[in-house]
Amino acid sequence: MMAKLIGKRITRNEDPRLLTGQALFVDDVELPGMLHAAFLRSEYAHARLKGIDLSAALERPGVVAAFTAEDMGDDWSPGPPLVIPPPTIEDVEFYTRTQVPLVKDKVRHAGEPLAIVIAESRYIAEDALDDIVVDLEPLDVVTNIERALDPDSPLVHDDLESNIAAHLVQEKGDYAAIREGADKVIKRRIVIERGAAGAMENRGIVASWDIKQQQLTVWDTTQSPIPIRNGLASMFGLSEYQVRVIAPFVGGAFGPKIMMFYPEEVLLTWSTLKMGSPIKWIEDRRENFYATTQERGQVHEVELALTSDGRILGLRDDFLHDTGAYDPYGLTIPLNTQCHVLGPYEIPNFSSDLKVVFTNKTLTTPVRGAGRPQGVYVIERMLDIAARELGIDRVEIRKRNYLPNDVFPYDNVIIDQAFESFIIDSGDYLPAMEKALEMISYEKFTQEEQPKLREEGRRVGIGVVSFIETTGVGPYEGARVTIESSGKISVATGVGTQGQGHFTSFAQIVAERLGVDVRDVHLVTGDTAQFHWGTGTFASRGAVVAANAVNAAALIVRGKVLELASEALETPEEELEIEDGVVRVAKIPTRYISLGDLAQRSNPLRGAVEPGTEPGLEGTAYFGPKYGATAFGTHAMIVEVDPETMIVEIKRYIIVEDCGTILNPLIVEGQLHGGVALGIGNSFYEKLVFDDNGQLLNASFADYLIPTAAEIPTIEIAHQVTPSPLNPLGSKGVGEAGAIPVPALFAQAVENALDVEGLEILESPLSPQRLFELFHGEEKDA
Amino acid sequence: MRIEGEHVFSGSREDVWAMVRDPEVLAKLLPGTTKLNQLSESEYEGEINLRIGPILGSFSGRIFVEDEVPPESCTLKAEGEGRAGFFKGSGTVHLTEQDDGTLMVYEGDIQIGGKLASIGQRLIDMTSKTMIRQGMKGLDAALEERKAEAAD
Amino acid sequence: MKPAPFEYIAPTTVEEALGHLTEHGYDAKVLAGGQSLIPMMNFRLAQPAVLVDLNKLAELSFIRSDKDGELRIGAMTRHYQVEHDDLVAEHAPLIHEAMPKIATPQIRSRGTFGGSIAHADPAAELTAICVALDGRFRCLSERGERWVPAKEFFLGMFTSALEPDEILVEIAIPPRAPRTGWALEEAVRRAIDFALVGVSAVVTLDAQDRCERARLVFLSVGDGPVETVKATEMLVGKEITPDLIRAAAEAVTAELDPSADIHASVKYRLHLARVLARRALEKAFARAAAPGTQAA
Amino acid sequence: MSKAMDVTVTVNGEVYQKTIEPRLLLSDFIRHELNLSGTHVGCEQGVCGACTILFDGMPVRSCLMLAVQADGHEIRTVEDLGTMENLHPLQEAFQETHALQCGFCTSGFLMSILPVLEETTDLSEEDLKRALEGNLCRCTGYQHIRDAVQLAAEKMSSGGES
Repeated sequence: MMAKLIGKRITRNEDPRLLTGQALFVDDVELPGMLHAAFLRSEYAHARLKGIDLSAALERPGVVAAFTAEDMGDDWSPGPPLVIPPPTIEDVEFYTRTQVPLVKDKVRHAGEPLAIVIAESRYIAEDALDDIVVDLEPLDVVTNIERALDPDSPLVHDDLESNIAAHLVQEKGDYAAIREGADKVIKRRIVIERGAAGAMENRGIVASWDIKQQQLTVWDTTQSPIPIRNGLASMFGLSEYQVRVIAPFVGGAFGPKIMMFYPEEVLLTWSTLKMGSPIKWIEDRRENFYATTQERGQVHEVELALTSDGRILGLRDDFLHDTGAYDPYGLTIPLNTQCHVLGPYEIPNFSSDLKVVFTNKTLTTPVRGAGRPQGVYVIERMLDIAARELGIDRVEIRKRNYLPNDVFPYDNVIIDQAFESFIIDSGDYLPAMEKALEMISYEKFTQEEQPKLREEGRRVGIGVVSFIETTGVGPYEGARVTIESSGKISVATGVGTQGQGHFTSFAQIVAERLGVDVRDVHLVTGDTAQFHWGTGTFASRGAVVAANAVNAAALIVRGKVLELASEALETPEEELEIEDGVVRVAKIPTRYISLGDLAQRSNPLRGAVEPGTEPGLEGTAYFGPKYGATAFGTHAMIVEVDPETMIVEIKRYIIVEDCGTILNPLIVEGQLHGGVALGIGNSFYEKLVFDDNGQLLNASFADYLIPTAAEIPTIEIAHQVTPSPLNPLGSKGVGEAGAIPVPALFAQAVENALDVEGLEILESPLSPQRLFELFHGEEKDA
Repeated sequence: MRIEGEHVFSGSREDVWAMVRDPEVLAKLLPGTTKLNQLSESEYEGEINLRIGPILGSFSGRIFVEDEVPPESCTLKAEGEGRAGFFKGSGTVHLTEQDDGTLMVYEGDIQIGGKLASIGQRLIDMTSKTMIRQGMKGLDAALEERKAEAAD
Repeated sequence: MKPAPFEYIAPTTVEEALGHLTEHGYDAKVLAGGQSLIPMMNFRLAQPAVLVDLNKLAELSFIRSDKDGELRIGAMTRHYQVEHDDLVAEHAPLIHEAMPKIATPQIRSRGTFGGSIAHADPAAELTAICVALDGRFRCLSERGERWVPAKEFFLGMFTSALEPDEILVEIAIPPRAPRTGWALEEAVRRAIDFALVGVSAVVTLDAQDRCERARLVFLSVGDGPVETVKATEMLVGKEITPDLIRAAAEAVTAELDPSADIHASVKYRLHLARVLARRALEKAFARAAAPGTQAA
Repeated sequence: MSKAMDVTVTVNGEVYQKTIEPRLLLSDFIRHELNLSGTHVGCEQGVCGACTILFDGMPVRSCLMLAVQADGHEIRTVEDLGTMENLHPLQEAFQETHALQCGFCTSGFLMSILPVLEETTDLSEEDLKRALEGNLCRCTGYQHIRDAVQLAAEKMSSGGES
């Protein structure tokens, strides 16, 4: 009988290395003769570059080299776009403008790199930055995405007529037609501000060109080593087999470490190829706030058309999406927003005019949630307002609009981030809501506790929201499983790992298929020399795409094991069992052969390969989903607001999550806790504050407030399992689920707590200051 | 960042105006100014060392005087940059004669950029207030001095 | 974010330290706990030419109470020691209550009582508390020694009365009068953050339960600690009632001129000042009236 | 250029003698001069806590100290807590409760929690707050870390070695 390991709360294989400081992170790489780089970055957000003089910097003892865009000659070019606009949407207006290795003509955002200095230590390299003389002519700056569309606005890209980066319209049904007949049409404007990922490890790169071996090795805090290897190889005219990209242990990523190509990735590689010595660049925290991508900034003009009993007839969501100075990531984020505005609800008519707008700010690529939180915020807030205006309970209005569980797969018609029409593979929303209401005792709280507390003058509030999460997008991942002659099992796959526990959850699959202990499965991710093909870790796809590739590869090896053992033990395969590292005849347990012996048998010194066979017990497989699997859930929260200071305390937090088959509940719990913590940051603490000059006013952890343990409540979790029909494991992603509904939930709960006639929260994040202004009915201050 | 306030100087409007347009005095007005010279009728160029506790920001920059209506009002524009960042500001100064002297009303806006803006956010607003307070005291002292010279 | 080069001196006696400061003047900076100075050096906002490290001066680290009950704290005493010291808990419960609110445990391991005061950050709890407790600071230079009252020590943002050749060596906190109550109220966004607004209250009741003395000193509302003298004058000689406390709290804003920053506007800071003043006075007067708050 | 200085530092029981520049941060000294890369650097401003080590038994930010200040003092880093085969009870607890994900902040948490547990294993709310408030984590949401501290306290109170 195969020991059931998939779905077990198994502690992690990788923890002992991390806990004892024996895990290699990029900044731990030390190479003989290694030099250190620092970047001179523009303090102006928009300026014409008149000239740079490196002479004084080059004279400083310890400085080995310094380069500007000019020094790169023909090697200088804007990066290739990472994601193109979907060809499947007609007449998409899209202007690709991608980031540059070093500024040549014009600075387009504060922090954009002007020059690189390479020295014997980072200390000396930073000293030399002050020796560089730069002639910058400041230009007018545009940071607000609405003012960026004014005809007389400064232009981020001089070769375009406007700051429009993209414009497209997505339609489902015919909103205009049903709007007139609706009993109630609600119109609101919703503003969502920028946030940062704030991984504890900043970005870092070590690039080393070994001229004698003609081998380029790059350690990079990337989420996708294989596309980086492919890009660097083509950029610098090398074969892919001359380039090895290693994402060792990565200290959290949350999205921005998928972006490609960061200027530093190009420049470190270009410099080591030119100089022949290994070079290390470690981003410091202040650089991270300027040079690492950010996300969330959007402005929505929304209309919701309903019947008098709260049934949604149609939704119109015209919105602007802030892409910052460049748009290498295509339309992924705003397409996610459009899909998640539809959410778990049946919205027959939908229209969305989307404009992506350039501004003089750091460029935008996905941050955990990647456009989904904004979509959920829009629909859940509009439902709350509709409930209030129609006199329907806010839970009731959600229940009335859920897609029933017999409509799946449900085609939402509009195009999603994978360039296909957005199909929800499976779902079962009502029980998740019922469970959440039961866990937070919604009836008892709203009927008994809240009224009593309100009499005592206390402002307590409850919130309940539902959401979906598109996960597990293609194109594909691959994996190789090998039984070595020692009996050890080694697995390799192309995704990178940033704390998601792949070394354990994937090992559980292989261990179950091959009857070994999880601790005996040695797994490698993020090393292009170990596995040549793949995409990367993002969009909550690890547990879907890579896990299914690992599963398929393990089953190939299982087949080979049983076939070889059947011969060796002269017993039909059906009567064999694989357990504890041996293949045993079920009825005669004493007759067995170890996996290691079988591996040796599969690769004898003579006569190993018959025509059409291959040596060894190894299987390689690839998995590409037809389309993404859609997870979902309901979150609920109780908060108390101090009516005098406007400080908010979260009293209870409930999650009911459905991410299909769960590989490891312990790891899923961790993903949900971390997601909610980031969501709480996004709701009340974390906002990137830019002034009109494009200056970031809180580029440090003292003023960009990442929540500590004191701010994050205990989170109660319940699971529901609606397996995905799209993959053998039935799994869906969960990496971003925790972060997606929190801002919408927080706004509803705080609004419910304040309980002020006419006070509507239509923005995120909030802060004590903003609650003070809303509570006292004042306009936004400085 | 908004800057506004007023100050009564004991001296005639003409004296105060002359003071403001005299580079030596203007240098005193901005504490920490190490160099200030007049390039043309309406443009000054100089260097200032801004000391805020352990923080020392040295800036070089320019001051422009525009739409001058002596001795009543003018617009001052200033911009400068240094290692710690850059600043850009503009504001108006109005002088009105009063029985107890001259009332100066100033209001304007200073924008700080670079390192100081992104980390020293708390510093700037407070520092500009302290600097203006010291500046006004410097101008008072210069006025007293000038009045004393005129008297003896 | 690496510091710029500097000349490093680690004197082993106070006299040696004073000699170096006299020699280098403005070019030298004193390194005590380093928890405020080194971040500024890492950002390269502060680039002192000479750093005089006081951490080898063991003689400046002590907590004593002298004969007439005055609490004496050496400038180089770590926050951690002050936080866990019984003498401090007994003589100056306001300090004892404030210590855990200063930054984080790790910062308090190295940060020093005198360093926090000499750094004169208007958001630092100890600046307001020392003014509220009528503390005095002993400043030493080769020219001699002088005691500076706390309310004359803070001159502006990160600017104190210390001359370039002087170091702060000792802090004296007068004995606690009988029937004295205290409180520190703060509004913070995250538990570890600088306060949006904070206020320390020290009040004393006479034998007839009338207010003999009342002081409110605010932090994070200006370029130094700010005492609202008129607001508390209205309490002196009176019997304390909730309405009287509310009136005093409402009156504080007339003496405050806070600035705005990205976390709080002027209006919100003034509102918080009123709210926190009321809460601090309520708590302080309740403690003053409680039996057992006699002199140490 | 400031002149180099000789320092003698005891780290994890071993005495090191090095010649270094006074401006070298203690965090860089531990990581790059002594190759003890278990201590991590996240902000160099004293807020995130990833660089926390024990200095004469006290948890401190090694990014806010100069290496020259460690001359004659005793430092403990995460490498001294336990080995992969023989984890310290606190490390075991972290694995059992899944109190780490990317692991970048973990050494800072371990060196901040350890002194609290060595003081008392009968943890009050105040002790728990003091053990966790000075470290940022972006992956775990802190809940499993709270569980780990409670579990470690039980392990260490029932005679686990310190």
